[in-house]
Amino acid sequence: MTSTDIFALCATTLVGLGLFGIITNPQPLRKIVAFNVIGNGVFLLFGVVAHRGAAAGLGADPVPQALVITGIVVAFSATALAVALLLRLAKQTHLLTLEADDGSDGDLS
Amino acid sequence: MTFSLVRAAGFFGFWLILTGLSLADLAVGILAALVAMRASLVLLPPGQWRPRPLLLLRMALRFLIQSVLAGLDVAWRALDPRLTMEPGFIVFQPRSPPGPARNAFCAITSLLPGTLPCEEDANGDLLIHCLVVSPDVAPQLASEEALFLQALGGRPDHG
Amino acid sequence: MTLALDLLTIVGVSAGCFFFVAGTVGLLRFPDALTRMHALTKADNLGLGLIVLGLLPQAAGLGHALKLVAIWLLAQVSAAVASQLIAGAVLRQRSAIWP
Amino acid sequence: MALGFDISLAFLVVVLAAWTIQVHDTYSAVLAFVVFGLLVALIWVRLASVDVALTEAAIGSGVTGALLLSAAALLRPTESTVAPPGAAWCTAAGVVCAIITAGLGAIALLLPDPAPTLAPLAAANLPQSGLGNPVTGVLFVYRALDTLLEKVVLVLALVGVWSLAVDRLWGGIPALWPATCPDSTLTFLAQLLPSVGLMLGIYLCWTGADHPGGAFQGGALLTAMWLLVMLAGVRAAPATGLLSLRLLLVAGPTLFLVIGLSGFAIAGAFLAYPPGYGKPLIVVAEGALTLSIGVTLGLLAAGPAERAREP
Repeated sequence: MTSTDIFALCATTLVGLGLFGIITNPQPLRKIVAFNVIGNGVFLLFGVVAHRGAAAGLGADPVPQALVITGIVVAFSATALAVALLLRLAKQTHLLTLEADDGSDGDLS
Repeated sequence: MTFSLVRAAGFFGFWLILTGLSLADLAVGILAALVAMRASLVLLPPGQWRPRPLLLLRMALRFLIQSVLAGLDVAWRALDPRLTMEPGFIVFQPRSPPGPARNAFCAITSLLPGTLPCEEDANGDLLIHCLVVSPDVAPQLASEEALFLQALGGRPDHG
Repeated sequence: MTLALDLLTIVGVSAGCFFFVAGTVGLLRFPDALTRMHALTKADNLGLGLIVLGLLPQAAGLGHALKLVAIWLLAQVSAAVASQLIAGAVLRQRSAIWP
Repeated sequence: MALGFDISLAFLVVVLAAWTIQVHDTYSAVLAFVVFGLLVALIWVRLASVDVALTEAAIGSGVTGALLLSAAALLRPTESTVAPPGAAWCTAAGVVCAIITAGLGAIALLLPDPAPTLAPLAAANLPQSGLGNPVTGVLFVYRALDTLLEKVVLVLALVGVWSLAVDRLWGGIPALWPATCPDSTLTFLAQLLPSVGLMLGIYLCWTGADHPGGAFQGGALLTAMWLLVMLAGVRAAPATGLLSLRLLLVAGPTLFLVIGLSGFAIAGAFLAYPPGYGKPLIVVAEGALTLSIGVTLGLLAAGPAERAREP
């Protein structure tokens, strides 16, 4: 068992935990946080692959690293958009679920 | 003018700490120092303070010793099985005018032994949380503040 | 000479860690949020200072040493401000519960 | 010794992730997520990816954390209205997630040995670009199109966020809750720190050509300083309709695109750099991108307009 293997297992556990959070937590904001936990797990898997590909005097393969940097920034913009949508939803309906409502519309002013 | 130059020189010194001495970095460093100086002048316009370098140095040294004492004090209390303390609040009337000087003094106070400023009430008095409440705290803070104002070069009776 | 410098590093970093542990013990043992803020800011500030002091002899040149000191100063400013913000928030919460 | 450290680090990260998912209070969950992000950044350092570690600490933990914290505070009153799912449902989900974790784990442990790698190729071609940091090399030379498109994604996300404003507030001012006390130590921090942060941002961008750092990390630092100034109430948030602000937003991507298109004329391909001019062109593009990224991330965190513009 090397350090890289430990981190690989850590990354897969994060994916599982995040997925569990997305499925079981009814609050949308918690789903967004869980989505970020999954994202971190996937990025770490990339990191493990990069570290296994260390060669030519580089500590890790730079290509997956560059992809992860791009990924972190895109994950942030997705999170920001999701949070903005959520806040607008909460303002519009004064409710906070993604369940189908009973047909009565919220205040749409 | 000289004030801006002193700030710019300070920022440039910080740049040298970051990059070390190399010719290629210097041009960017000067640019960065000018940008930082502009930002700092916009955010914190120079006041009527005339800082005295020697007194500032003495205060920094005093502050260093005080913060070591503060750490020792807290560590001793945390590890002492009897957990001796009498926490509570005191009200302190600062003599420094509201604004950067008072805020800076609050920041310093929070690292001195046993004191933690919490909030400012409507009269401008500071509510300070103490690990051990005693009548000595307020005069001690007052003398620290006098030193601080002296080092900044302002008149203590101001405001 | 190297031995003396290494010794300084070992002593400095160990003492720094000791204060971090003491701060954490305070965080766990102190009775309320405000007293815990005392423990965290003051003990951790000294702990970080001692670790930086211990690492100074290992720095490659003056630039690196000054960088370490700059880290300590920035951490100190943020600790001072953050502790007051938290203390203020605690007080506002208290006065909301017991006006 | 190192293995022991790694095991405890991975364990802590997993515990924090579980806490983030399971704790009842959303605010605590987000706080745990911020700490989690910082520890993940430490894992990145252990995986010899310092550039990623900086990005994760600044954006993945810092700016995302600020955004989620403000959302959690705003949504707190509505929190108790939601009923959790039943135990059977949770157990089923837990079993499915455990199977997925186990499968992924097996795949991750059985990856081919020796691992396929592009590192030698990247290292061999790096001197041509004049850069010293292979990650910046990949971002701005080999995968420059990805980097360009990513900037476009950032701007598009911002357009999406802005379009959530009520019609009559279009072009108005984002609602950043101002500081609770008008003149406090927070004000002092917001007056003192930004100039130092600006220098560090410029430094990170500049040093990114040869050392860990770059446009994203530098830009995120600028964002942090800007958010600090706005939250402390030292300077108000800008109206989203300001022309100068919008020009700043697109300055980086546009300059990058112009450099890319001029590649057709001077080097024979899109996003190609003429020999010997690679590094200066990349540094110029990175400088503009840092500014644009800083502004875009800040506005993404600030959210849609909620106050009308003063006439």
